[in-house]
Amino acid sequence: MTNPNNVSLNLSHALEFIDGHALNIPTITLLDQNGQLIEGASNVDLDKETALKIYDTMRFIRLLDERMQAAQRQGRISFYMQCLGEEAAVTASAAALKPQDMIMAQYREQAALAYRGFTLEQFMNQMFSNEKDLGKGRQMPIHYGSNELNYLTISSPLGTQIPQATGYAYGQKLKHIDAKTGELSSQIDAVTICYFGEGAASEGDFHAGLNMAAVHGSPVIFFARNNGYAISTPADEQFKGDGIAARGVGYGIKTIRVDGGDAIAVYAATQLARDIASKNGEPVLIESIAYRLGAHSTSDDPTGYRSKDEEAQFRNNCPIERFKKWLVNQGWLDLAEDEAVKEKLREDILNALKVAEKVAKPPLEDLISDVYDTPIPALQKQYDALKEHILQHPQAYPSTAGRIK
Amino acid sequence: MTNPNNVSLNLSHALEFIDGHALNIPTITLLDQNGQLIEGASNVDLDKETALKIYDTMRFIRLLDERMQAAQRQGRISFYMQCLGEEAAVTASAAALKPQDMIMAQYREQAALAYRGFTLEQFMNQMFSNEKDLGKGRQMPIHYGSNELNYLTISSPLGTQIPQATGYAYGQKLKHIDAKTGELSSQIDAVTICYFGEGAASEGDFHAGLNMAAVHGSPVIFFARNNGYAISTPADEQFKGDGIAARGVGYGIKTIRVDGGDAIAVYAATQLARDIASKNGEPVLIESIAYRLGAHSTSDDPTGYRSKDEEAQFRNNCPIERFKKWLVNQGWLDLAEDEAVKEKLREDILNALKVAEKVAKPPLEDLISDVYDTPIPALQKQYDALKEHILQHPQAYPSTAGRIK
Amino acid sequence: MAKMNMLHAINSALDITMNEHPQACIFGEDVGYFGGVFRATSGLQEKYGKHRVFNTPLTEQGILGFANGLAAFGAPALAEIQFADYIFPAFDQIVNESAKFRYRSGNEFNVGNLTIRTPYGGGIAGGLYHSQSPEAYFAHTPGLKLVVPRNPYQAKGLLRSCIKDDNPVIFFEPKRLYRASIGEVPEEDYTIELGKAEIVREGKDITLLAWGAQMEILEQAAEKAEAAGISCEVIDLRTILPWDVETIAKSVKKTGRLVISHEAPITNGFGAEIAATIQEECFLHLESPIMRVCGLDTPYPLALEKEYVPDALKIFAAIKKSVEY
Amino acid sequence: MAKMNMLHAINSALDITMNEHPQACIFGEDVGYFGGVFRATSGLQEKYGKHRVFNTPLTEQGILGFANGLAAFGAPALAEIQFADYIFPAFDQIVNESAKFRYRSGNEFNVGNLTIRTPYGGGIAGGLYHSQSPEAYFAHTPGLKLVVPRNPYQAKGLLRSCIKDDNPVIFFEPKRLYRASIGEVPEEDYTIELGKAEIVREGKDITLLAWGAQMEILEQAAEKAEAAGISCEVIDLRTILPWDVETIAKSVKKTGRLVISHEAPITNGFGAEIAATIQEECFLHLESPIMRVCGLDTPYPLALEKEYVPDALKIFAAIKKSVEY
Ligand SMILES: Cc1ncc(C[n+]2csc(CCOP(=O)(O)OP(=O)(O)O)c2C)c(N)n1
Ligand SMILES: Cc1ncc(C[n+]2csc(CCOP(=O)(O)OP(=O)(O)O)c2C)c(N)n1
Ligand SMILES: [Mg+2]
Ligand SMILES: [Mg+2]
Repeated sequence: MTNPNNVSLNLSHALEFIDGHALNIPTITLLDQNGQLIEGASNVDLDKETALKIYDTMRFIRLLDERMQAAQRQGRISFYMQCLGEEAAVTASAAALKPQDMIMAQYREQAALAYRGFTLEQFMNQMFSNEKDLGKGRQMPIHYGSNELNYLTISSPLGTQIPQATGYAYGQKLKHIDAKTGELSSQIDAVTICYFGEGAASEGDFHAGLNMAAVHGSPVIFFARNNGYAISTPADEQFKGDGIAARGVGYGIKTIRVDGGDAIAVYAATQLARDIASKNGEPVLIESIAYRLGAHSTSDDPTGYRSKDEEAQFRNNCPIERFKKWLVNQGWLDLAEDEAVKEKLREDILNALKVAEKVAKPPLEDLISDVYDTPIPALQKQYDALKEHILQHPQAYPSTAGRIK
Repeated sequence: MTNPNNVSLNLSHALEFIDGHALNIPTITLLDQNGQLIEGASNVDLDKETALKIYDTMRFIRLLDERMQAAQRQGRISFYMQCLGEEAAVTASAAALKPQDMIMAQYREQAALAYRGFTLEQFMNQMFSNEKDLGKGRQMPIHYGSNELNYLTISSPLGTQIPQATGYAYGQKLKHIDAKTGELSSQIDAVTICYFGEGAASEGDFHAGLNMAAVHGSPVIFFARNNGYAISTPADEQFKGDGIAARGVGYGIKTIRVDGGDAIAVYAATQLARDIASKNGEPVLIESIAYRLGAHSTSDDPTGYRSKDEEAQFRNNCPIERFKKWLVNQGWLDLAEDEAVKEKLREDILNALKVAEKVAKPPLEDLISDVYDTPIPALQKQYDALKEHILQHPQAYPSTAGRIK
Repeated sequence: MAKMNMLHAINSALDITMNEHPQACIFGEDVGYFGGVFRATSGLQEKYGKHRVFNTPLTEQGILGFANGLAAFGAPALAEIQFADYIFPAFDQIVNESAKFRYRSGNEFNVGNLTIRTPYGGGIAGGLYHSQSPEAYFAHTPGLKLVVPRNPYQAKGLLRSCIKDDNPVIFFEPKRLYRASIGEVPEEDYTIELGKAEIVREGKDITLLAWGAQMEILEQAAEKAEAAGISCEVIDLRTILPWDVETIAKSVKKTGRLVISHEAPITNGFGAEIAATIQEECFLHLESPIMRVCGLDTPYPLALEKEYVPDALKIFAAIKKSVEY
Repeated sequence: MAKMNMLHAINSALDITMNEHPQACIFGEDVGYFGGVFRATSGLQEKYGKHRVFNTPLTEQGILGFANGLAAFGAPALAEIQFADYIFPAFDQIVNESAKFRYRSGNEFNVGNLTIRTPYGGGIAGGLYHSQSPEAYFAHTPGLKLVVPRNPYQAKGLLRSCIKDDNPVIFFEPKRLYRASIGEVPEEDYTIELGKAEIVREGKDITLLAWGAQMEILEQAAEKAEAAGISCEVIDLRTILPWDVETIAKSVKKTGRLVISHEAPITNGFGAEIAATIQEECFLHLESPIMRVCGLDTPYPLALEKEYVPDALKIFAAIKKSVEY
């Protein structure tokens, strides 16, 4: 813009309001429910290896979700969250990234982490808060994180990762800025993807994060998972605009809406988004539309707030099935083999669960480590007193008393 | 929308991003710089009485601003903020309201308060923090408020009034809702206008306030004063979208951009906005484009961050002059008389200043009143001890010691 | 009288309020049709309509901004923050706005109609973001009142007082007790005065002070002490702001000893204020230093929750230490 | 050595940092071209470029969210909050995020690179929104460090330590002293250890403790006391978290008396924590109750600022009261 107010100034003399839904936002879908690419659809560059890895990941996550949901019901873990219905959105977007890209997720994006190579054992250790958990048993199940895999540890407060992604990506861009000109001097080698729900997008942090990313040119792919619900709150009690995509123009951010049940559309959109972000040093907004097929979490029962009819309507649009059909059509997947792999996976998961639940809880030291880089004196003193107390009452603190150093 | 995700679902198969500036936002202007209504402009219903009251208010505020800026330079008050260049935006929008409508302002909207009938003496008492100040001398100069005039007391933290306006207006709407149907049963008799700067619009509270107003149907007129600067920060370091108006569609809110130097356009737009808000029970967003001609405040010196050239470019577009020319064209204003009134006003202002600066500071009781409805015991105890201390050292606390009860 | 758990008692207080004021509104995340994630507002939307009991978008700062506005308008604003751990995005609206609304305007405006309800506290395997006890963060804020009930009877009577009080109040609900604590509660309306502590057990050797869910633990410790021949005076502070210095000081002057316990980290918790004030009020009567048995100075843990919490054993140890000082 | 005011000293610390780390960034409202409303970052954008010293949009939660992200990436993130009164919109990002980043991830990630600078305190006719001293709000938060300098020399050395420290730190700058406090400051780099209080005047009858701008007032009170024959040991706490219990306890064991002073409201201010801890550490040595001379429990006033503040007269009165107890 060339005026100090930084606005377009096309003068008009007719008193007319812009309608609250003035934008026409298409939803990109490339694959139909039968696994056929839609005629006239944009070309997509998805090779066999990547396609199969996407499929493997979705299949794994579905089985893991099923098993852990059950494990929670059995009282083996305290809490779980499935990503039923959103497997394609998360997996295919993660697949379109490079391994060095940072992933900042909300919590329902275990598929992205699995795609990156988080092991079954690592998943289990986190969920059982045992001493092998990378997070040292401090957070509720599903709050994964891995420095090695560039997957920022999940934080429960919603939306906080959004402006953080803006700052992190700014760091990724810094070394590509020519100190003299202040301009981008090369393509940014690592960018950030930031996932969040349509509910979390109501937080003030969303506004701050997107606006700052636009202003400072942070290479972030903002990936809004609009799955229709925030716990019990339906999307139409969350916003009145046209989804999250409509907000993109508010920030001057290039935006796209995709069918989140279509792995191919998601993959293609994210690939393009990464291209824009890394070449231009600017953010991109993707809104994925899928339906949260499961409960919010194991603490939730959706029959209290939505109809069986509505659920039934979406139950058959399984994103994994849709993609699987395409793979079969491509001749890349053998159904019998697929079944065998599933069977084996189910076993592996159960075995891993049984191993992890027997691993000891973290040692007492981990109560005070990592609060600071090194414990401050007051905390050390509290710890010493606690140790002494536990040694005097070992029976009351069975999981740590025997192992105190 | 008819889907759970609450979005339009016009499927497309072409991978294309919506541009960050996809909206075409006109700027409404009705009056040219010579005070002529532009040919073909929408009709406006502005009667002589209202027009003259708008003019009187702008004239008064300009003189008050000049005088108080000088008073600050003389060390008579500690702080001042002018609204130079934005007189029409604020005055004409306030004029389009009904007296029962609530005004929630940021701080640069003294003209709206003057329009409502805040007296010169009341302005002065606030700025001199004397015992007659309605705010009991607790806030810095220009933090006015009046229950009687439905003008919420200014609060320094930026943006906080935005979601508050949403809640207040929801209250105004409540009694018009039919308890059986949950629908609006009559036109809402009092609505809320909420003013804020383009800088404050970056706060998370802006996002929360506008989104909630849209969702809950609060009858608020959100009036964004885009004046190009937030202290030293130019609008292009504040946002990359097309002004604040572009955000309206993000929330599904009807939006209009007006030339903030054109009192008639502002008046007409606000009148229409009030109509929509009160009839539909929904918010409206107005973005006014004007240039902050003066410094941010008396603590600020804009020569440190913007060019004289830029300032000069806008100096001649005085919104008061523009409106005055129209009044003269209408035959509603006599120039000689206008000069005489100004002279008289200058005198009145100086006299009022001289009176107010001599009024005593608030009494000691006001240190602890209004923290709660009645002082809690700890505070009462602190106060009693303080009283005793002051009585022992009266010379150290000269403004209160002599008056302790 | 009826047997109620704490959720029912709270629901009943809200129900009475909604019935009393045609403009009272309940709002927050998931409080509408679903009745809240803990079901405290269950059935109320059905009864009072969607315009008076409603879900908000997911924004705590928005909820409190909206609440401040609605309260300033004059309607009882009953805002829920889903977990006290998530109250911090609303911190500015509470600490800079609600608390200072009346003062800064010289009483031209006020938000006395505001009541914030929020579940707090640990013991539910919730880890660092579903277990916090943030009362001390607010206790440094003149203009606010802070209240914590220990059982269903207290919950209903105190909540009704919070609502009727003409100041902004935060009502912290001990979520561990929501269903676990059951007791006789009148079905009709009643109030319990704010700002008054309650002596729940009289004793002579030492004073024990806590609030909310920690009261249960305190009583367990008092039992142990009793068994060891130490007579404990157990006090529920109930209101944290303004707090009842008089009752506590009187008790400590009698016993000469004080142990305070809270779940929140010890440093600058509200126990600090109590200790600081009481050492001054009771200086010549204290026979041992005032002791605090609190959470460690760490975020709330998960796997090591048992080790972290100020349990009855730790309180009993402090009692002995105090008595043997 | 050079004569510098506090703004110059801070500017110098920032300059050294920017020079040292090619990725260090300074950001906040108006810190860019203009150099900040107090001019603390003056000249730095010119020197290090718009990509490393820049204005942010007007959003404190965004500034801290951005800062947490940038620090997690590994770049020194030097965030400015224009007034400490406006830090509350960022409270969630600081208290729930910065403070818990390392802990919750098991040290997979951390924001040790984060330093928040913010001007605080009264005495400038700023009223309730340009005068607050919010240090106690943060002192209840394990994971944070909090530092307050009293003069230019301290400011530069402590700020450099904050930046080098591998934990998130809030550096509170006493804005009343920005230009008023002038002293000799080395032009080269140096640090002052965090977590250590400093005895600025030795004495034997009573210990006086404060931090930041309040140190000046404490010294005036000490002068008055000296004239009245009372020997004061005056201590600057300097670091509020983690605070130097040892030095304070040692002094109080020697003098038997303690007066603490801070500008913030008394209830649950950091003085409460100090009093609570010291009464326990020094129980058998205390000859009078620990006293606190602080702001009243009200928002910070404007017209009656003189009456409100803990001035030297009030401190002196407390000293006498303590000594005559
Ligand atoms: C700041 C904050 N407020 C409230 C919550 C409680 N909470 C957890 S998940 C959730 C709903 C989130 O919905 P959405 O963002 O749409 O994500 P989805 O669960 O649909 O994937 C809520 C309210 C929270 N974790 N953090
Ligand atoms: C929460 C908060 N942050 C920062 C400030 C300091 N501040 C006061 S005015 C201002 C600029 C506001 O600009 P804008 O909203 O555009 O309004 P204008 O001054 O242009 O009318 C700033 C940063 C504040 N008052 N509140
Ligand atoms: Mg959702
Ligand atoms: Mg502006």
